[in-house]
Amino acid sequence: MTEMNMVKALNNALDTMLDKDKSVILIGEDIAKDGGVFRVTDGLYAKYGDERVVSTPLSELGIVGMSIGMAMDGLRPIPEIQFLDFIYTAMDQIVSQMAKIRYRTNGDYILPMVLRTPYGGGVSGGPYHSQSSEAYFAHTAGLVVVTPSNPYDAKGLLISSIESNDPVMFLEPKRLYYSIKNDVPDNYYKVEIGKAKRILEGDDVTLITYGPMVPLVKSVVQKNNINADVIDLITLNPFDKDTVINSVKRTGRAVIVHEAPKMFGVGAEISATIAEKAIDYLQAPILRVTGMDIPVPFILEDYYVPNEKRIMNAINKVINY
Amino acid sequence: MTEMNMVKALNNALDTMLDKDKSVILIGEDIAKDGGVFRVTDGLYAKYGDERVVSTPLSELGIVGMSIGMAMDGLRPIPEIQFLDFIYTAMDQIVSQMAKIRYRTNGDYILPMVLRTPYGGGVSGGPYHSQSSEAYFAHTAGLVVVTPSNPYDAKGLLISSIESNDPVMFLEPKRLYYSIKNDVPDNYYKVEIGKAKRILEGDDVTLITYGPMVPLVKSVVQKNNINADVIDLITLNPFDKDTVINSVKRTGRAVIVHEAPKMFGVGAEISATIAEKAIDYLQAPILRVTGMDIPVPFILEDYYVPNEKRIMNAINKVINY
Amino acid sequence: MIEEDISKDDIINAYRNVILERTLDKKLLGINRQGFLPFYIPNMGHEALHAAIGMALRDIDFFYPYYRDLGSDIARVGLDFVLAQMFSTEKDNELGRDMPLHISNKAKNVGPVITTVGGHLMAATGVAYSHKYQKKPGIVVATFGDGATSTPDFHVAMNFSAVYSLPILFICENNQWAISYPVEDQTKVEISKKAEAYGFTGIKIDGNNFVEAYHAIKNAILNVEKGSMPILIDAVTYRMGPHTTADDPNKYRKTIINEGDPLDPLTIIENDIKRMKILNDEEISNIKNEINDTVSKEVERYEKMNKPGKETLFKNIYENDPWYITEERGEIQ
Amino acid sequence: MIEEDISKDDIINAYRNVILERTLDKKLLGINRQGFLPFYIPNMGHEALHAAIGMALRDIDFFYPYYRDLGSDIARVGLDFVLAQMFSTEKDNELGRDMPLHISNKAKNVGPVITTVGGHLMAATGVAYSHKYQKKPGIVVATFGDGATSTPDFHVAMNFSAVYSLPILFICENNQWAISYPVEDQTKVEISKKAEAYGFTGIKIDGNNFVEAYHAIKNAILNVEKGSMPILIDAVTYRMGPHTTADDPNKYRKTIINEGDPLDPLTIIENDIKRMKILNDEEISNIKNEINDTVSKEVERYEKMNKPGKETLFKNIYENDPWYITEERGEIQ
Ligand SMILES: Cc1ncc(C[n+]2csc(CCOP(=O)(O)OP(=O)(O)O)c2C)c(N)n1
Ligand SMILES: Cc1ncc(C[n+]2csc(CCOP(=O)(O)OP(=O)(O)O)c2C)c(N)n1
Ligand SMILES: [Mg+2]
Ligand SMILES: [Mg+2]
Repeated sequence: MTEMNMVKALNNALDTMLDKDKSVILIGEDIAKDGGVFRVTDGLYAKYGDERVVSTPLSELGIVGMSIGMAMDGLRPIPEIQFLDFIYTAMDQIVSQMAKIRYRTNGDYILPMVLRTPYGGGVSGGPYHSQSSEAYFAHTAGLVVVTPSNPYDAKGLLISSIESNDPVMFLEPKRLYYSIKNDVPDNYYKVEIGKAKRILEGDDVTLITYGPMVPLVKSVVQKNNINADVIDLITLNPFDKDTVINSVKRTGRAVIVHEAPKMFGVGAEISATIAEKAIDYLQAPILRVTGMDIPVPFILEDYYVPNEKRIMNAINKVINY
Repeated sequence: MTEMNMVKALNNALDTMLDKDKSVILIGEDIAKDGGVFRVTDGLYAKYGDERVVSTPLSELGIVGMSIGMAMDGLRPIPEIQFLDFIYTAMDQIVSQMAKIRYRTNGDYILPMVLRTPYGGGVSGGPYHSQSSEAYFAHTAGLVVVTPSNPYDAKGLLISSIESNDPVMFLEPKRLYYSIKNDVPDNYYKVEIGKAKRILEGDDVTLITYGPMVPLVKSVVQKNNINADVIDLITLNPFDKDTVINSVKRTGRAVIVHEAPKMFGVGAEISATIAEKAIDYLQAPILRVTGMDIPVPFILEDYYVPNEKRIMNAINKVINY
Repeated sequence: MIEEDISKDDIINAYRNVILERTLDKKLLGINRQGFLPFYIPNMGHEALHAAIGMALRDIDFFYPYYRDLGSDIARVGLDFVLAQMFSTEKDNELGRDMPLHISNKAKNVGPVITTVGGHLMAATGVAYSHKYQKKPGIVVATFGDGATSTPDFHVAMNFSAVYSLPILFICENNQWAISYPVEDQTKVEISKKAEAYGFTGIKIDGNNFVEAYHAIKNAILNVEKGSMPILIDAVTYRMGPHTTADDPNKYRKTIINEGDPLDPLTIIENDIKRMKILNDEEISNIKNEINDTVSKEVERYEKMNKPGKETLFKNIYENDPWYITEERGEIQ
Repeated sequence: MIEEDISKDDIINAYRNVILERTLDKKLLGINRQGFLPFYIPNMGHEALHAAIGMALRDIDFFYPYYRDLGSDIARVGLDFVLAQMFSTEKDNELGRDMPLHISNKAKNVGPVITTVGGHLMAATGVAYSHKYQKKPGIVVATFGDGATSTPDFHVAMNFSAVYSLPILFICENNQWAISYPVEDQTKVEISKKAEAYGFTGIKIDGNNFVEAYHAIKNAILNVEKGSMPILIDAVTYRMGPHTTADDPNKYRKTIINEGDPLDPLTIIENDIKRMKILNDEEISNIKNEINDTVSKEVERYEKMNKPGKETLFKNIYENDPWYITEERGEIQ
């Protein structure tokens, strides 16, 4: 066990898997000598060389596309997109190839690859260093989408993702990169894909969240002494329906919190699933506290992102309904 | 008034606006001499010339990107993407530029442009000629997303879109291109963006749908004598919340039907909005009948798309709940 | 000239390939018109080039074709495999999930054809990276049309493959049209020149002339292998038919090469064979009849074959079915 | 040589621009280190090129800069406009919505800077199309870095602008690095050669030498105008500082040009001016002092200026607010 932040935990997971499996290759902009702009790949180039820790020309299409070919040929590539905001020139590779090759070839080719990318705000990055577009990927059949909320999960989940035979979008909440430390086992371990975690237990309301908003939701609940189930989804697709539904059946109330914009966002699916499978148990509207439906503004980011006040308003509204 | 199919109605709308406004320019692959692969631009090249009806090299990024520049400079470009399935190399232009330029420049630049593209199945086109990815665009703050379900609406809505100062994604349900005819006024008229239509009225259940599924839902309701409100959304973003909520408050039951995959799809937002704003009126779960969460398969497309049986199962389930 | 460059057997083999592709192509077009094959992508005009590709590639090479590679595909994976896919049969390796001519065959080192123009070029580059990394023998050969040179993917694949010195041969099947858009509008330079912008060699060849194409491709494969740099071949040919069965070329062009014209690749190879007295008229006629019989028989067989049933719909979307797939499976019972 | 090519006033003007950019750049870096400016993109090394761009462009030309164009921006829209944006003030035309150096100024024909590398190149091409269509005078000038040449956008913009013979000048501010990635890895050829792959001219120039850069850009603008074909300029310079204030170049390179070195563009132009006896030491010193005072005063003024309040948050997302925006506005009251 070593106490470490998420960046170190991710670095440690990559190191573990590079060491364990020669088919693991990292590829992305500035990941080699520079160690990545957030230092997630620090030291790995020196240790594993330029064939396995590959800096690339400036093209996200190239990074993802090349990884797809590598995966088709038996490797386990781990492409990094420097910021999720720059992923869109690779969107065709993600939607048309990464997500569909297994299905349309009926498994003749599979794509064991993990696309890592930092997402969300927290670095005062303005409209192009702060986006949370996980809904696009969650909506894309064929992709697995995961996002850890602490260093321990980050390492275990990344290892599970690398060993998965499905293409995984591994979304790293950059606002949590350095802000929390956990005890993280030094060796290989896994955190299961598809399983949510109840990080707080309570009876009055279910709070469903993931990634960047998990510590905030947890602290708001604790600080305000709310008797709440707090669920960290960890996996967005396929999300852990049973944990969500069982909790809501017990509490009768649900509030979903995420940083991404509301309209047609991830929270809508969670809400719709509840409205389909637990309607009789609901004692209040299902509410969402989310990022605003605008680009992330540079100086007013704090008003964009959910905060204690907005979360408490929603909790109070459903509890007092 | 002339009876025409949707392709003719769209052609007529483009003709009307090309004639009316010199700043209107069409741009896309094969739209000039060939008249577009679905013939929507037939004859317009001959009438308006190659500066205004512009065939392009094979790049969707180029088509959308060039339109953005044109719109910035005061024109009203109408880019065509030959099939929605090929839009993804232009995704960066759509998400990073088209959707954000107005907001991030605080209106210094606005983008009056209409991106037209056929979507959905119905032509036995397999995984890359049949996609319904409207959720990506509906989730993108800054874009307006509309989709007509008949020739009359198609023409009026296209004219409204061209005159709008917001960037519009104009999604054309290709399965309805030739299959329905309407009386369509010969001259200029508009169909309002943001307003849904109640195309059937009833008290037992609300059916919410749009675009390609509208005729199917309507015929299923009529054939089975269901006493249903049937709502054609027409605009997906911003969708007409009031029409939906008012209807559900009256019927107490909602079924959403769309062709796109279910998970994190458009139906989830409709459901979540109902679960937020009309929970007390609900007498049954909110159900969704949708395309499957897989790529669109070439020969088994009929099992992918909602059909009478699946729609009736959902209706019966909520009515008999 | 030809006599020294190519063996008699090879040219007969090539000729048989050309005849097979032409015969099958016409057969499938006919069947489409009768309504039995919903969609087809005609290959007429590309046959000599396809024969050259099919014969120049070695088993160790990885082939990443595009959707207009009927002859090259048959040479690589066999007529049965291609027809099983063409008619979306239950024997189709892909279970009928993709359109005709969109094959995939991992066992034979063939990448999955994608409809999206250019969409496979970076994947091909990635396979080349992997080959180099894993020290696998052989190179990657990717084909694509002239329209594809305008795509983002082309640019990025050319650049990445040069930057990493990858063993990959890009073959542009330049049939001078991208649906209705002529290559003179697609780009203002010769396609072969584009390679220079990335630091490797581009070669322009006559793609209608089997012998020239065969040699050029064979040499290019060896040069890629030796030089460990990519090469781009601009193989100029002509799309003699419509773009697909949904296209009407009369709307936008006058077809300038018709069947039997001196520039028809079949005419060219047949004239070579006659001139060199490799086959006489009777032998030629026998080959044509024999191939015609095979095609008729095989097409009929695959046309009648069962198609995958709805129980296959959800197979292989993921390694394990998510809960919602289980629910959706229930909906179509 | 220089004497004939350029007027005394012009070179003094250029020198003042270079000094202004250098002084402001250092000031802003300092302020960032003290924590008052959250983020900054250093421009050191680009000053001569920026002066050349700023002076060669005419008001009728449309300028589409990238994020590292401090000097060119100031020349075009003025120091006030740039500082109002830099400090996200309430006077910022964009209301503080984008990062420093991401200006937009429609009134002065300046396109909105985008963070996404290459993301503006097709928009610039579209503006050029529109200019041509509307018969507006002037051309479009778009700048970008060496890294941008690898993007899809570069390829497509170069091709579209050639295919439609558009009046656009592409200027690559080739500072030899894309964050930690050197230009020798970015591409295996000289960037100027890439223009040939699209059918127009590419020119390589010394971007650290104001006089050379100024003439080359001025001529290129006229040639684009006359020839109605695009031109690509590869302006070789050097990023003397870190990529941004978040970057540490020591991790990946040894900086080879430092301030005051003979290759520093400021040194070059200062030596020219001294050699030609255009200004004496005292005059130079006066200019520096004067500019230093202005910079200090102006920066302080804008640093203290009010920033847009939360009531501006939802302005201009659409022409009219959708219902959910009205709801969301309510949430932050
Ligand atoms: C990215 C993309 N855009 C548009 C299409 C529609 N489309 C299919 S084939 C084609 C033309 C391709 O021309 P070319 O690359 O020359 O190949 P050819 O069909 O001539 O063999 C187009 C535009 C597509 N499949 N993919
Ligand atoms: C599409 C995209 N990918 C990645 C980034 C992150 N990034 C910002 S600047 C930069 C390097 C750009 O280098 P270059 O084009 O040479 O311009 P320079 O910064 O050297 O002036 C990178 C990778 C980005 N902004 N956009
Ligand atoms: Mg072609
Ligand atoms: Mg650079």
